[in-house]
Amino acid sequence: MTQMTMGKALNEGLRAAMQADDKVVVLGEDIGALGGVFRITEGLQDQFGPQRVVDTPLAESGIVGTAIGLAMRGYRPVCEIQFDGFVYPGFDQIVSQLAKMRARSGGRLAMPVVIRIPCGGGIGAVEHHSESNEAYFAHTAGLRVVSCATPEDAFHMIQQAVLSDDPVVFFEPKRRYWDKGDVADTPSLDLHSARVVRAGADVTLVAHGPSVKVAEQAASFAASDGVDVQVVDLRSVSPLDTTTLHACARSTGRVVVVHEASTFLGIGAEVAASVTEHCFRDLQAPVLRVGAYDLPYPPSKAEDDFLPGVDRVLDALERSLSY
Amino acid sequence: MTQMTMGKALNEGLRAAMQADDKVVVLGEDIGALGGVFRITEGLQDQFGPQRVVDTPLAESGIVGTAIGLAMRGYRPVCEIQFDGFVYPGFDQIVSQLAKMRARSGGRLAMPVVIRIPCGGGIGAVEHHSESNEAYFAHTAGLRVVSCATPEDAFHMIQQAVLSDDPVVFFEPKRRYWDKGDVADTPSLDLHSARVVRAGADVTLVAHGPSVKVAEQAASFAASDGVDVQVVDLRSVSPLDTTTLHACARSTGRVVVVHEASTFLGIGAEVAASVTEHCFRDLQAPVLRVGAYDLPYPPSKAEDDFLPGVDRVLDALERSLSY
Amino acid sequence: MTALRSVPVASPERSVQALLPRAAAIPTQYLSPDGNLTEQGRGAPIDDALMTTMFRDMYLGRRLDQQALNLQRQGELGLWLMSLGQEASQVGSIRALRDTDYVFPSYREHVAGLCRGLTPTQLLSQWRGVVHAGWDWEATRFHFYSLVLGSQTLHATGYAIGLKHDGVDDVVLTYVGDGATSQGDVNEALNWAAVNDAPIVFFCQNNNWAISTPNRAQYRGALHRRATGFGLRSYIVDGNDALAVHDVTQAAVSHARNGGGPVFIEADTYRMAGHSTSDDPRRYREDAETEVWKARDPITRLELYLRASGVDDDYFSEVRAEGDDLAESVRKACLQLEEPVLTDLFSKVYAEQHPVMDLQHAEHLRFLSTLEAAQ
Amino acid sequence: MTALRSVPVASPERSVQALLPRAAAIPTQYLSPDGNLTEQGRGAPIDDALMTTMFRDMYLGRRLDQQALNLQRQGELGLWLMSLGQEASQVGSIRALRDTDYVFPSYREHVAGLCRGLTPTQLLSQWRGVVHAGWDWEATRFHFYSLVLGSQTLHATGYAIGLKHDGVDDVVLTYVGDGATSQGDVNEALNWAAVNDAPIVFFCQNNNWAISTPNRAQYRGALHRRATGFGLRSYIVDGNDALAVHDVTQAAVSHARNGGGPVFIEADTYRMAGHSTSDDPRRYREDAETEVWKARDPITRLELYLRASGVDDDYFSEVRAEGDDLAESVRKACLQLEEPVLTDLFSKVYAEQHPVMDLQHAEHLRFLSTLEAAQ
Ligand SMILES: Cc1ncc(C[n+]2csc(CCOP(=O)(O)OP(=O)(O)O)c2C)c(N)n1
Ligand SMILES: Cc1ncc(C[n+]2csc(CCOP(=O)(O)OP(=O)(O)O)c2C)c(N)n1
Ligand SMILES: [Mg+2]
Ligand SMILES: [Mg+2]
Repeated sequence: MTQMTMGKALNEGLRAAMQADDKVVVLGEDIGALGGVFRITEGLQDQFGPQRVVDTPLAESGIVGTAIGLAMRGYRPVCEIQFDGFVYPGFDQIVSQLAKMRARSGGRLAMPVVIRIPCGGGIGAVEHHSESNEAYFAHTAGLRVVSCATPEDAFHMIQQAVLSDDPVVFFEPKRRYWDKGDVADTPSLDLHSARVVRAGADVTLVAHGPSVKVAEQAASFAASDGVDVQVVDLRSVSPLDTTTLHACARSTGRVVVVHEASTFLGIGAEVAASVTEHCFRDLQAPVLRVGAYDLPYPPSKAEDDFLPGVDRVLDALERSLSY
Repeated sequence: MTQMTMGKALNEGLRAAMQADDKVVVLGEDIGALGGVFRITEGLQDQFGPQRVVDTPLAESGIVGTAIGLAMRGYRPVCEIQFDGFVYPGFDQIVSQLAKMRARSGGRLAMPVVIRIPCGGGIGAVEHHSESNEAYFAHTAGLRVVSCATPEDAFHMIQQAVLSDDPVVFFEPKRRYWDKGDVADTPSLDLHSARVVRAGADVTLVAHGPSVKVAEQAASFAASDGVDVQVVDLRSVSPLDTTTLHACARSTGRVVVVHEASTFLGIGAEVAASVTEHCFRDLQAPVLRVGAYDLPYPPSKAEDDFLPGVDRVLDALERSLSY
Repeated sequence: MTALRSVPVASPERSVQALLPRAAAIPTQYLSPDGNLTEQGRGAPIDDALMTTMFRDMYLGRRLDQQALNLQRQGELGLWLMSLGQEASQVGSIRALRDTDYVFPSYREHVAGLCRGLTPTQLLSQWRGVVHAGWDWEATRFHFYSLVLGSQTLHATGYAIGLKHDGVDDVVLTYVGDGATSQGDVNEALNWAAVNDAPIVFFCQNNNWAISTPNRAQYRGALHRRATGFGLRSYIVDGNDALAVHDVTQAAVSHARNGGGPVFIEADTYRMAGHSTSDDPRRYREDAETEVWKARDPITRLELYLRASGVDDDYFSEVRAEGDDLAESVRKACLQLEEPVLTDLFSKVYAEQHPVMDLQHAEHLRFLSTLEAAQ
Repeated sequence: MTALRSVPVASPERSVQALLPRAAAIPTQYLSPDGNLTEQGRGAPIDDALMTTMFRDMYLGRRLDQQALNLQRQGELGLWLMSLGQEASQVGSIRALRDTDYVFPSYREHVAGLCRGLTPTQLLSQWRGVVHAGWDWEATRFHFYSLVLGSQTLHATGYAIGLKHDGVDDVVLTYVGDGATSQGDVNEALNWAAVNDAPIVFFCQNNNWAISTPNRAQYRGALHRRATGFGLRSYIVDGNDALAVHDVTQAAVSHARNGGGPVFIEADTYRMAGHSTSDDPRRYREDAETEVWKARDPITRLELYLRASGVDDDYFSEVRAEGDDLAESVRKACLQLEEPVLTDLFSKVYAEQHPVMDLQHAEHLRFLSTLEAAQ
């Protein structure tokens, strides 16, 4: 058990994955000498050499497309996309190629490729640097989509993602990179399980990635008002751990889901649809969603009002409870 | 009022739009002399010349990206994407550029661009030629996403889309291109309204694009079993016409939504979430979704079982009614 | 300010050095359309056995094409894309590889596929809609088709980089069309391959058309020149001359194999048929153009050469008989291809456990059982 | 079979004609780093007024850069990307355009923007996070920045095609970085522009680095050669020599304006600062390299030339004073920039009515009112 930041945990997780298997290669823009713009790959090129930690030309389709070729050759590539908003030039390679390859091959060709995406807002960045685009990938059959919310999960989930024979889109909440936390030596959950972060009997608050901390803060505030909020960290956005999710929803009968992505067709829509379908009789109130508004990400001086913050979550909890 | 196929209706709609405004230009792969692989632009190049009906190089990002530039110059481009599965190379230009341009410009720069996508399966095509990817675009703030289900709507909606100062992703259900129907001279609805296609008191069946016909067929079968199914054609996938949708849901208390896209985070998820949130007390049963399974589109000999057909819809109607 | 010289502004055209796009080079040609060796050809290496092998390959490829066309017309295939006219490009290039070299085709490389040992039926299966990938790509070192244009060139480049890392001296060859070169992916691949000195050959079958789009609407300059600009070694060859294609490809492959970096080959050829069985080329091109290319037919050309070189009728009848067999047997096998069953597919999307998939699979089985119950 | 010749297989390298990537051409240079006219320069057109204008442009641009850096360090800007060292490339090129020619910048063209009449504060506003687009692009004919690399080159190409259709003889100039040339979009744009004979100039500021990625990891060959391969006329110029950049750009613009088709200019320059205020270039490059380029400073170079040509101190003090004013006033104006209010933004996404947006706007207002009520 050690204390470290999420950024460091990812760095150590990648290092461990590379040490464990020399077929693991890391590729992306500026990840070598610079260590990536967030320093997540810091020191890796020194340790593993420029053949395993590759500064690529500046082209996301190229990064993903050549990673697919490397995977066909037996490698396990980990791609870094520099910022969330720059993954779209690689969209075809992710959605048409990476995601479908195994199914196209009749289940024979494995695609052990990880796509790391620093995601989300809250760091005062310029446009295209604060997006939450997990829903595009979660809607895509053939991909797995996960997001870490703590240093502990960051450390273990990145290794589990590398070990997976399926392609994994790995979202890293960039505004949590500098948050510290304990990291246990062994993982307590597999890559695809949700975690009940806080027990609670009155209402279930579902979050993932950067919003988990917001959810926990809201739960604390609510507690001081005597409301007992259960907080669930999805961890895996696709597949959803429906077992945990439905059990939690049933236990409280009230669900609020919070995420930074646009509300319309955000993962909250799937959570609401799935929970409602499977737990209809147990629900005391409709599943409420607290997402970003359906605007393109605003100039950063307006992001605090744009992102779902503690107050909006508390408001939704109240609406759910008073339904 | 004339009878024509949906393909012809689109062709005539485009012709009318081009006649009405000489800033309307049409661009895409093989749309000139060939008239497009589905002949939707047949005869337009002869009539309007190669400067307004442009055979482009083979690159979807180029098609959308240059259309954006043309729009900045005052044109109203209509882009044809040859098949649904080939829109992804243009995804960045659609999602980061076209969709966001107006908001980025502080509401000043209009983007009157239409992206036509022949969509959906059921024609025995090879891979990448049968996809239903409307949810990606519907999740994207700044775009409008519509789909026509009848020749009448095809004729009028394509013209309304061209007239819109917002970017419109226009889905054309390719397996309905050859279906004939009446086309009135004037539109009865605006681009963003849902239509109640069939009145019914027992359960509401929501569909769009190619699935509307499936829904109507299911409703007919159900009628012969004494079940009165209301059928709603969304027409606009984003924004949803929530007024109509919620009113219909309230009127029957039971909703089933059907679409060809993957179920997970398909538009059915949004319909379910929205209806549940706003009509919770009126619902007798959870909103049920009948989508394609979350598999990449299978080889065509398996598509009949993959696509949501009449039997699966009837099964869902039954489950809803017996809930 | 007075000290400044005030020279009248000269025509800028004269004052700066401009690099002008050079015209295309002249394609390497060894066999003239009437089957005679050209001057270049007379200096070229000629291997008897290879010539007859390549004739047979091309001939059988064309027979497969014809039979597939028939099958499509009879409703037994959903679609077929003919290689008609491009046989020399495919055979000449694939025969210049070692069996261990890895090939990333586009979607029209049936004739090349046959050379790699794919069965005709495997080649048809995708177009009959029973599978997406119809053959064992590992065993044949011939990857399954990519229908999203140009996407395979990046996979090929990544694979080639992997080969290099592994210290293996195999090379990769990827096929790409003239139209596909307009895609961002293909250009990214050229650049990527160059930066990495990847052991890869980009083989462009420039058949002059991308569906209805002629080269002049697709690009300017010349494709092999573009590749040169990306830093690749590049060649242009008469794509209807199997002998020249083979030799040029060998040169390219040996360059790549020996660490010289990536190579681009532009094969000047022609799509004699429509784009696919759904296409009607008379809507956009003149029959006269096709006639010109008929006179450059790659199979006739090699046949004329072989006959002039003394290859006798027996050889040609043998090959013809083999073609009859192929046509006959592929028709039978095609009709017997096993159809896919949806329930089998749920387990083929992910390698690992997936609860949502499991739910859907169960739901599908439940639904099927209600259907059965209803019967 | 015996009649076939059996020539031993010659080395393929000798039997075919290979096109090798040509090395880069030598950049056009009129002013040497020590401010003397080169031989090429002595034959070039020189316009006194233009020289002093360009000096002033470059000097003020650099002052803005420095002040913006200060503001960022003080927490008043979220980020800033300096043009330090690239002033000649920007000023020389933009000054070669007519005011009506339309410019699509990337994101580092502050110095060019100033020349187009953008105020320093407008240029800062985006980096302070108050707007995405800080100026009137229609009035200045200088589009707002594109942060998704290369995406603007396609918009520029489309716009240029529109100009051509309209029969207007304006041209488009778009700025692009060396790193961005690896993107599919940029290559698609080059091809598209060529096919359409579009009146556009692609101006590539090759500053040798893309964040930490040096040219040798970005591409092979030379960028202007690549453009040639796409069928564009292309130039390479010393990007730290405002005089040469101006003249070359004029040649390019006049070519494009007169219907000659698209042109590519590669300006050989250097990013003297870090990539942005968040970047520490010592992590990936040697100070020695920066020193070499310091000696080629574009502003010093022009100052030396002007002084040698007799421009007196008064001129330089005037410009310096102007720079002081600029620095002072931009600081004040920056701090006064109005902040965006979320509620205003709901109406700026769509031109037409949007029920879901209306619902969300109402929901947001309701939420705000509960907040107020709680206070
Ligand atoms: C990304 C993408 N866009 C469009 C298509 C549709 N399409 C299939 S083949 C084709 C023409 C291809 O031309 P070319 O690359 O020259 O190859 P050829 O068919 O001539 O062999 C087009 C436009 C596609 N398959 N992929
Ligand atoms: C599509 C995309 N990918 C990645 C980035 C992140 N990024 C911003 S600037 C930059 C380097 C750009 O280098 P270059 O094009 O040479 O321009 P320069 O910064 O040197 O002016 C990168 C990788 C981006 N903005 N867009
Ligand atoms: Mg072609
Ligand atoms: Mg650069």
